[in-house]
Amino acid sequence: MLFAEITYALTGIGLFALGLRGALLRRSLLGRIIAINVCGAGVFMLFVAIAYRGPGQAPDALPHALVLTGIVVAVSATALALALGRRLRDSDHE
Amino acid sequence: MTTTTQILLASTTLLLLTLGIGLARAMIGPSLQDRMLSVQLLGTGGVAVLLLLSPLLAIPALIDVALVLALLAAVAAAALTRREVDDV
Amino acid sequence: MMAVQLWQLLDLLLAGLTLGLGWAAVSGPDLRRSVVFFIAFGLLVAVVWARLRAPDLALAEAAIGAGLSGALLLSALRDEPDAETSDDVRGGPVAALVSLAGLALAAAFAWVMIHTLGAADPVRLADQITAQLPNSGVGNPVTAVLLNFRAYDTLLELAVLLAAVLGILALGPARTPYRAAGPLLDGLIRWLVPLLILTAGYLLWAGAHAPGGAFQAGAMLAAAAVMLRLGGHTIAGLPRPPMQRILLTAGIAAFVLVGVITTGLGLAFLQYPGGWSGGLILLIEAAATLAIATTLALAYIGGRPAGWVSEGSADTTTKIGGRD
Amino acid sequence: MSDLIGILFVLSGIAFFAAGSIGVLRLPDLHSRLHALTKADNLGLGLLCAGLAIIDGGALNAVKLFLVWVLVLAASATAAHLIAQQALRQADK
Repeated sequence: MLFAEITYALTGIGLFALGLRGALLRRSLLGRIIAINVCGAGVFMLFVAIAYRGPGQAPDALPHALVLTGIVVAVSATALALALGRRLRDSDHE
Repeated sequence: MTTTTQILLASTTLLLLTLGIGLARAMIGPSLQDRMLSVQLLGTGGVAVLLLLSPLLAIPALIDVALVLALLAAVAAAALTRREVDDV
Repeated sequence: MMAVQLWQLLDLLLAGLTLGLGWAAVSGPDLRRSVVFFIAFGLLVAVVWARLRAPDLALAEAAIGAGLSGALLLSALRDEPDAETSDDVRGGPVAALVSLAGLALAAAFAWVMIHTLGAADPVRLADQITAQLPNSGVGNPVTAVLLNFRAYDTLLELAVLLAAVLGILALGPARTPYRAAGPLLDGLIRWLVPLLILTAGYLLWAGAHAPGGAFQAGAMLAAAAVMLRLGGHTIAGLPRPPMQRILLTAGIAAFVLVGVITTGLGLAFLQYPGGWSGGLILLIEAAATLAIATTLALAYIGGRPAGWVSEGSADTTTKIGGRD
Repeated sequence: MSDLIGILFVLSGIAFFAAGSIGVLRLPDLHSRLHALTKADNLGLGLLCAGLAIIDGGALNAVKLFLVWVLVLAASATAAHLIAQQALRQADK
């Protein structure tokens, strides 16, 4: 096990837990969306940490490809969630 | 590892420490603009860290990443300072 | 050895800063503060990807995590009536309980992870990727996975993006546009937008042999769209709606077209004929870049731009849940 | 020898970054903090880029490093102006 692998994998887990806590405890939709994004970044970090194989070694490209698509999907899902939230508020005000 | 690389590595670590100090301003605030300028510092600092990591990790493409980060930090700054509908 | 300890110190610092910014982004109460910290968090995560030898991800994160997501949240924040004063975080015993449960969950995950990683050398697909890379038509392993080995997944991922943007378009009209830019911002837009487009082209071309590719290039084009919209351009530089529809589906169309042709040639779906891989991948990537850029730009606008309204759309039936 | 010169450049760049960060943290008001940020950081990055270009020795990378610096210089000058402008606008309200 590599020091960097463990450090960033633990950071990823920490971010996941932080994001989860925020998503559960925040009241506003926007705050929750930010929290879920932090949560997702934690998962991505765990993946990339496990793909890391040490200095001078090419890392595992498969988790990188997964995370790359994940980043793009996450931003699209964020945009969809924000659009849903706006729609909900508009119908509340009517 | 050559002495040059070691010094570059130490510089990168020092730079991260410096950025941590700058981020304290983001935590303190008090105004939103104070936080923004702290993020601006992190943007420039992030570019610098990427440039230093490029020779350290022997990944030339990290210079491209630094270029992209510099461009997007400008986009973020424009978005940050332009929130309100009546902004001029 | 001195260098090893320095690397460890660097890793601890970078990890600590990332956790600190993540914590600041999720803890309230001020939403604007959270968004600013989230942007800073994205910047730092891009540096982490670089540190972990993932330049492809660092490029995408620099464009999306630090740029697009932040701009998106900021433009949503404009609609938020009382972003500054909202008492946004629950406290009391429930909060303590949730925090404890989160801590326990993290500890359990950490325990499982350390035991799994320590157990044995895992079977890695990386060796197969390295072995097959010369046959893939490209030199960048991440591009090879996305556009060749697992092209099927990427096709379906483009379908997911299309579904998301269709949802956004169905939910309502675009957000209020920004006013025309002042001279300062206008000056920035004048040189930044052409550079963003130029970089997008470079990343698309470079993606075959170096870090880059359709996702990064698409995100850069979308960033150009964001800049134009911030400067007062209502539809963010996008073409007319009929063309938008074509662009949105361009990636999937290129994938399916190539897939159908390869099937017609007696090969498997998306099994590129020998020698053609590089060219076909570039063709699909170019189409995917335009599709991803249009998707992200429309996602940023947050709804239907003018010209999308058609009969029976949600504009004429504003209340889905009936009268009140 | 060229490595030594490069290292000197890099280290002085880091010193400017440190000065900028401390300025951002310690100076009393927003506008002087902005001043500290733009001056120190851009000079810091410039010295760092110059140092790295000397150590690297390649012409292409030198051009790229210079480009990165010019970009950050232009972008952060505008950003600092925008931040200051926004602060003034909010003070007027």
